[in-house]
Amino acid sequence: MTVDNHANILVFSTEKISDPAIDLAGLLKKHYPASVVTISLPCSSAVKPRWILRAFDKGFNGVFIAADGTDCPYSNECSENTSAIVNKAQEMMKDKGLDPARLKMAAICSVCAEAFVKHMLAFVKSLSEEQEN
Amino acid sequence: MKNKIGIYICQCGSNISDYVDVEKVRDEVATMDGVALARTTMFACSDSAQNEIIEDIRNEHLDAIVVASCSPKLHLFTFRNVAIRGGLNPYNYVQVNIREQDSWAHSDNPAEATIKAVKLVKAGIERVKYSKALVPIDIPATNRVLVIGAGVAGMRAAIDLSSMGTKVYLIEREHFVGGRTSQWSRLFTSNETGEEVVYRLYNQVEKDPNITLYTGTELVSMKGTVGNFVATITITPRYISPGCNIDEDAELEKRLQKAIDACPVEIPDPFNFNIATQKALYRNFHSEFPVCPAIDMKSCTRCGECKKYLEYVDLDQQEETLDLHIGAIITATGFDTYEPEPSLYGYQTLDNVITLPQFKRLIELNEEKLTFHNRHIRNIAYIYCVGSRQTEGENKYCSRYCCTSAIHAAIHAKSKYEGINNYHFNRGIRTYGKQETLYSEALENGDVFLQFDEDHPPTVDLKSGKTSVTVRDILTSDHEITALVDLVVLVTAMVPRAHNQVAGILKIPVGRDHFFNEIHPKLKPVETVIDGIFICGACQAPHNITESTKSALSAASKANAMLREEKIKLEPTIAKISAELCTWCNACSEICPFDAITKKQFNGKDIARVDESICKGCGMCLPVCDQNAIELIGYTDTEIESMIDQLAV
Amino acid sequence: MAVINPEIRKEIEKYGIENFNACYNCGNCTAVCSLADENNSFPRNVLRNAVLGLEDELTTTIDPWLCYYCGECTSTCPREADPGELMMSVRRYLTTRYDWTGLSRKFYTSKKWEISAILLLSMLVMTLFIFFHGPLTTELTAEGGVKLNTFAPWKVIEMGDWIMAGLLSFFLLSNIGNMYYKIILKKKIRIPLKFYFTELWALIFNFATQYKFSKCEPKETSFFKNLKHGKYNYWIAHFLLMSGYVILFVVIVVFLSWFQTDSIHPWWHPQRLLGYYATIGLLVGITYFIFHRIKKDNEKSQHSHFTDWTFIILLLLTTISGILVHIFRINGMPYPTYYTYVAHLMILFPMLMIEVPFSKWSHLAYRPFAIYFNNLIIAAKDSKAGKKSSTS
Amino acid sequence: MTKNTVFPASYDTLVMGGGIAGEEAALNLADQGYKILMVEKDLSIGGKMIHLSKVFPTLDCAACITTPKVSEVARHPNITLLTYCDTKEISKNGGKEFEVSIEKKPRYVNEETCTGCQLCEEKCPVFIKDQFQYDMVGRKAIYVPFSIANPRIATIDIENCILCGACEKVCPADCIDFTQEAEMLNITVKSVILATGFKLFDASIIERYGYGKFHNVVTAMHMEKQLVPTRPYNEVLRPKDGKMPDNIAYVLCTGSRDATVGNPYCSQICCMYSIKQAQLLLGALPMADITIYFLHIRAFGKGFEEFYQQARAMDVEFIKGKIGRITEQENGNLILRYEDIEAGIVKEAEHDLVVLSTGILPDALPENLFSNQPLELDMFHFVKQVDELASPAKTSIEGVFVAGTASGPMDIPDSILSAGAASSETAAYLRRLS
Repeated sequence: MTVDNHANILVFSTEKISDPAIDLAGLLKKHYPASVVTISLPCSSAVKPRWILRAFDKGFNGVFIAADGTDCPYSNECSENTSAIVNKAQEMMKDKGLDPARLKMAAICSVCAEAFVKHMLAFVKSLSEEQEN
Repeated sequence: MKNKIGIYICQCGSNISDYVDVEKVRDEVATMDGVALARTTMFACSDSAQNEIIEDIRNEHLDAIVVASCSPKLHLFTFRNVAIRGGLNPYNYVQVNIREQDSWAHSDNPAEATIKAVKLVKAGIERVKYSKALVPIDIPATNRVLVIGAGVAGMRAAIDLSSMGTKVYLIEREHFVGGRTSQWSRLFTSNETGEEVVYRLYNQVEKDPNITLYTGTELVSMKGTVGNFVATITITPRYISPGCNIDEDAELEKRLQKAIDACPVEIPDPFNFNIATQKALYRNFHSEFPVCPAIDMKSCTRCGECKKYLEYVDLDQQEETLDLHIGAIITATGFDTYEPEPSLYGYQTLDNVITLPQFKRLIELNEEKLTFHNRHIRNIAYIYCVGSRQTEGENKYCSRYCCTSAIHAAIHAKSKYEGINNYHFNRGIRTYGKQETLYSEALENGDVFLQFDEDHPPTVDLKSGKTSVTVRDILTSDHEITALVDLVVLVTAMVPRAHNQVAGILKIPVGRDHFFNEIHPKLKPVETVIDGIFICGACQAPHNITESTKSALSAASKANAMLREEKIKLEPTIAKISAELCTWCNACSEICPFDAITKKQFNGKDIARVDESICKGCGMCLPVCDQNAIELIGYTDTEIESMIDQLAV
Repeated sequence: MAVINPEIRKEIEKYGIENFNACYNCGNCTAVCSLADENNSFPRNVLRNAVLGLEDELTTTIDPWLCYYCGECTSTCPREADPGELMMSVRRYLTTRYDWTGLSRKFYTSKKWEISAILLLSMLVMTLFIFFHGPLTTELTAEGGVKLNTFAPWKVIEMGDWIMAGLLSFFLLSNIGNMYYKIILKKKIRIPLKFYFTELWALIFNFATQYKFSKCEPKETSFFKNLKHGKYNYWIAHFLLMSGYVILFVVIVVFLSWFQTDSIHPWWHPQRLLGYYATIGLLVGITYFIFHRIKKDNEKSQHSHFTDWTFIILLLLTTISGILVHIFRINGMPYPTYYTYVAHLMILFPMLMIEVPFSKWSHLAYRPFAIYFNNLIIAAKDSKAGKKSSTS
Repeated sequence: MTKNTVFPASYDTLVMGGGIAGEEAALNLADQGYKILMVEKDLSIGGKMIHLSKVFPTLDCAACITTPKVSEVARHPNITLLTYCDTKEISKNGGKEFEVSIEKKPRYVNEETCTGCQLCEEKCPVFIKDQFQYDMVGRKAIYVPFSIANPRIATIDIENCILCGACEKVCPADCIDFTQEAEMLNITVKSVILATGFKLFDASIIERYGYGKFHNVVTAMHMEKQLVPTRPYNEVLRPKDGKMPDNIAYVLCTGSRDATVGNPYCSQICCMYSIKQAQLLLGALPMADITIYFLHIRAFGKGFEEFYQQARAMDVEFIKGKIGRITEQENGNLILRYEDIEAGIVKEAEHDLVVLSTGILPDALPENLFSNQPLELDMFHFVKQVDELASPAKTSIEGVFVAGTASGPMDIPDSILSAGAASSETAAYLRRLS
C-alpha cells in the first residue's frame, strides 16, 4: 500500500502496442495513481500465469494485462491467446481462494492513452472498494 | 549474476527531476546488493554523459548498467551502444522508464512518483542482475525490395533503390501506373502535368533492368521476417496480348478506339472519379503507362465485339500467382479521397455539387468551355474541410494538401476559361510555406474567400433554379453572405485507402487517423514496428507530391542501408526450450504464429526445437507450456519474478 | 442576407484602386489606423464590403468620410492591397452614389464627359459675355484703375452668381440630403431632435477648420512637436485652401458689390487684405498638392485620379486669372483686364458648378457632414445605452 | 596570414551544415559506407534544434532527439567533422569532382587536448552577453558554448579577450594557444549536400512592434530558451523586471506573409511552435493567460490539428487579427492594438509579456560559393529545387543536393525526410559516378 492508500496494480504491457499508449498517457500528463507499475513484454500472449500468481503472492492487489488485441504484430489470434491465459490464471486464482476479479485484461492500442488511464482509475477504485468491504 | 552494477538516474533537464527526487532515488538504490555506483545526470543521452558512463565501465570494471530515464523506445539503442563502447555486452544493460511512466504520469503527485521511481529502478537492477550476455544473430538477407504501389512515391523509391544497387519488384493494383498523380493532371508548384511527371518516372522504371514492374497486381500474403520475406502476389491479366503498343502506331490507335466504341458495357469511370463513363475495354488518358489498354473483367460480358477491331484482345488470359523472395517491403499505397455522405452540402441530391477530385477531372475533360450536366459554369463555390478537421466525425486531422490543391484548381480554371468567379468557403486557409504564393495569386485574381468556423458550416440551397451558398462569414463581422453559383466543389479530405488489404497482410499498425503509423515522426519517420517494412507517401499521412517523394526516397535509403550487406543482425531475444522439461505436447508449435517450432529428437525423446532465424521472440509459446519448459531470453522467470518482487514492495 | 456582387467591385475599380482584392483580411490596416475606433473600425470593413460587392453596406457606410488618408494602412499592409487608396476610391464612388442626377458618375468615370462639361460651361459664359457685355471703355478711373463695372456691372454678375449659387446649393444640399438618407434614415437610426442642435458645432467647426486632417499623427506626440516636424502640413494646406476658397466664395456671391469695385483701395484695406489672404491661401494649398502629387513622396499622393488633377488645375487657373485681373485692373490696362476677367469667369464658373456638387470639391462638404452625422449616431446610441442602463 | 595545408583526404560527400538535416543525411550516407566530411560554421553541431525545448506535436524533448544523432555523427568512423569552419569556395574540377576550400577559424584552444573542463571559464575575468542564451545571462571570453555542445571544447572569443593569460595558467591540459591562425584546407569531394539551414527574421525591422525598444517584447526563440531544461533561470520571467508573467501574448506572422519586409511566404513552423510554447507555458505557469493572435492557424502536419485543438481545450485563447502596433506602458506592460476580425472591431489589449513569433529566412550562402557554375536560388533566395516534384533534393548543379530548410521553410519531420531524400539521391548519384 502506498502513501495515498491506492490499490497496487501490476500491469503487463507490450513493447510495441500498449506500452507506447502508457507512455503517451505520461506524455499528455494524464494522471493515474502511482501505485500502478508496469512490466513490459514483447506480447500480451507471453504472460505466464505463474507470474500473475507470484504478483498476488507478493502483495499486488490487482494485475492488469494491457493486451495487444487485434493490433498484435505477431498474430491475429493474440486476443484469444491472451484470454486463454487469463482464464487459466483465474482458475488457478480460484484454487488459491483469490477473487478472479483481481485479474483484468483489456486491449490497449498504441494510442489508447485515455482508455488506459480510465481502466486504471476504474480498476484501482473497484479494488480499493473491495478492500474496504 | 552481476554484482558490479552502475546506476544512472537521468534528470532529463527538469522533465524528471521536477517531479521525482532523483537524489533520493539514487540514495535508495545505491545500497542495494550488487550496485557498484549510482549517479544522477542532467542528460544521460548527451555525449558527455555517455562518455562518463563509458569511463565508469572501464575504471570501475562494471559488469552491468541501468539507466533510468525516458522510455526505452527512445534510447534503448543509444545506451546499448554506450555499453558496447565501454566494453560491455549490450544486453547487460537495462533501461528504466521513469519519465513517461513516472514523472510525467504522476506530475500531480511528486512524493508518490519518487516512491514509484525507486521501485522501478530496483526492479531494473534485479533484472540486469540476471541478464545474460547475448550475441545478435546474423542471418543472410536478400538485397531485394518489394515496393507496393506504383504512384510517384513508389516509382521514385524503386528508381533510387535500383540506383543504390538494390533490386526491386514494383507492384501496382491498377493496370496503369501513376496513381493519383496521373489523375491530378496540372500540379503545383511546378505547373507540370501529372502525365509529364508520371511519364518521366515510368520511362526510368521501364528501362531499369533492376526493376520488375507488375501491374494489375496485388499482394495476397506474406511470410517470413526481415531479410527473408516471401510475398505472394496475384497478377490479373489485361486480357490484351503483348505487343499492343498504341504509342507507335496511329492506325492501331484508331482500331483501338473502334474496339472501345464497340464495347457494349458502360460503367462509371473511376479514373475520372465517376463523372464520366468508360467501357469494359479502356485506357486512362492518351499517354497512359504502360501504353496498352486493358479489359475490366468484372464488367466484361465476353461478347467479343472488341476483338473484331483489335486482334490483341485475348479473353483467355489467366490470373497468375507468384512468390517473390525479398528482404524488405516499402508500402506506397497512397490514399483515397473522402466520399461525403449523401446530401451533405447537397452532394448527390443537387446535380451541380461535386468533389474537388471530380472538379479537377472536369477541367481536364472540358477544353473550350466549362460545362457540367449541360450547364455553363461561371460561378464556382468551393467548400473546404469536407471530411477533414471534423468535430463530429472521425477525421480529426487536417488533410494538408487540400487548401493548396483547391486554390490551384481555382487558379487553373480561371486561367483556362473566361468569366470564372471563384468563391472559397474555408475554415482558414493553410497554404503553408511557399504555397502561400498560390493563395496570393488567387486573391490577386479576384477570388473571394469567406471563412466559417466549425460550428457554422455553410448551407447550400436551391431556389428557383439558382444554387446559393450562404455562410456566416467571419471576415465580414459574422454577417450572412450568399454567393449565387453554378457549381459547388466540395474540397474533400485525404483518407486512407478503403480497400487496402496490405495493412492486414503486413500487420502494419495504424494510428488514430487510420493512416499507417511510423515509429517516431522524427527518429524513425518511415520505419514501422515491423522490421523490414517501411511506409512512405500518403499511406502514412496526407502529403503532397514533393513530400511523398521525399519520404519515398528516405524509405529507399533506409531499406538499402538495411539490406546492402546482404545480412541482418537479429535480436537474440528468442524462445529457448529446456530439453529436460520438454515432453513434446505440440502446444507451443501449434500456437507459434511463425512456425518456428518443430519436433526434434534429443536423447531418445521428442522435444521441441526453435528455429533461431524464424523466432521473433513474441513469447506466445511460453504460457501454453504446461511443463514450464520454455523461457524467453531476456524475460526469464528469474528476471520477471525478481522484478515482480521488487515492484510489489 | 447579402449577396456577393462582383460587378460592384469592378465599378469601384473604375475610381482608381487597382489591387485591393489582394487583401487576406489580417486587419492590420484597421489596427494601425489612428482614426479608427470601436465605433468606426475601418478601413478593412469597407474594403471587405467592396471585395464582396455589397452595395447596400457600401452606400450606407459613413466610414470612408472619416478616413483622412494618413497612409499608414497602405505603407504597412502586408499584402500591399492599398487600403488607403481603396478608401479614396470608395469616397469617389460614394460621391457618385449621393448624386441623384447621375452627372457625378459621368464625370468620375469619363474624362470625356468631365472635359466636355467644363468646356460647355466655359462656352456658355463666353457666349453670355459676347452678347451681354457692357461697353469696352478704355477710360480709367481717377485713381488710374480700369472701369470693370462698366464692362461687367456687378449687379448683372451678382445676378449670375445668385443663380449659380442657387443651383449649386440645390445640387450640393440635395446630395448631402441623399447622404443623410442613406447613412441615417435608410438604416432606421432614430436620433432625438435635440442632438441635431447640440452636435451642430462639430459641423461648423470641422467645415471651417478641416481640423480632422491633423489627426493622422499619434496622440502621444505634442502638437508643437508635430507642427515642427511638418506633420501638420497636410492639414494646413487643406485649411489654407479651404479658408481661401470659402472667403472668396462668400465675397463673390454675397458681397460682390463690395468686392468688385472700380476704386483702388489702399493695401491695408480689408477688401484687399481678404483677397490677398485668400489668394495666397489658395496658391500655397494648390502648390502643396501639385508638388506632392508630382513627387509622390507620401502614401496619399501616390495615386492621382484624373479628377484630382482637373480640380487642382482649374483652381490654379482660377487663382492665376484672378490675380491677373487684379493686376491689370489696378494698373489701368483695360483690354487685358476685360479678357482675363472673361477667362477668369470661364474657368471659375465650371470649376464651381462641376467640382462643388459633383466632383472633387464635394469631399470638403461631405467630410464635415459625415462627422456631424457620425456624432449624431454615436450620441443617439450613447443616450439609448444610457437610458437602458438607467432603467435597468 | 593564412597558411595553406593540403588536407590529407578526399571524400565522397561534403555535408555543409551540422543541423538535424545535415546530420540525418550524413548518417544515412555514412551507414551506406560513404566517406563524409561535415563542415559546420558554428562552434558545435546540432543546429537550431539542439537549442529548442520540446518539439511539436509529440512534445519530446528536442535535446533527447538530437543528442543521439549528434553523438553518432561525432563518433561515426565514416564521418569527419569540422566545426568552426567556413566553406569558402566550391568549384567543379575538370572531371566530376569538386575542389573545396575551407577556412578553419582559430579557437586559440587546442581541439585535440581540450577536455571541456571549464576551469578556464571560471578564471576568465571578462563577462559578455551569451548569444546562445539570447543575452539572458552572461558568458566569459573563453567559453564552452553550452552544456550539451558537441564538440564540448572551449573557444576564445578573441574580440572580447583581454589577453590576460589567466586561462593559460589554469588549463590543466595546457591547450591554450594564442598563436593559432586561420588555416585553409583544400579537399576534393564527389558530391555536396547543402544543409545550411535558416536564420530567424530580425524582429526589430518591424518598428511598430517595438522589439529592441520595449523590454518585454521578446522573440519566440528567446522564450524557447526560457523553456528548455537547461534554462538560465529555471523559471519563466519577463526581461524588464524579472516578474513572472501572467498574461502573455503571441504575435504570429512577425516577418512572414508580409510583403513590406520582403517575405511573402508562410514560415510554416511559427503557428505550431507558438502553440507548443503555449502548452509548455501552461505547464510552467499554470495560472497564466495566453493569447495567440493569428491570421490563419497552419496546423497541417500529422497530429498538428489535434495538437492545436488540444491547446484550445487547454484554454489558450486564439484571436484572429494581426497586431497593428504595440505601445509600452510605464509598468512595462504592453498595449496591443488589433482588429478582432470576427467582431470586425478595433480593440486594445494589455499583456505583460509579448512574444513575437518570428518567421524564417534563408541563411545566405557565401557569395560566389560555387565559383565556376552558379547555384540557382528561388524567388525568396532559398536554394532552388530544380525538379521539386520528382527529385526534391536536386539543385541546378549536378552532384549538389539540398537538404532541410536550405530549400525553404519546413518543420523537423519534413527536414528529416528531406535529408533522407538528399542522402538517397546522393547515394544514387555516387553509384552512377563509379
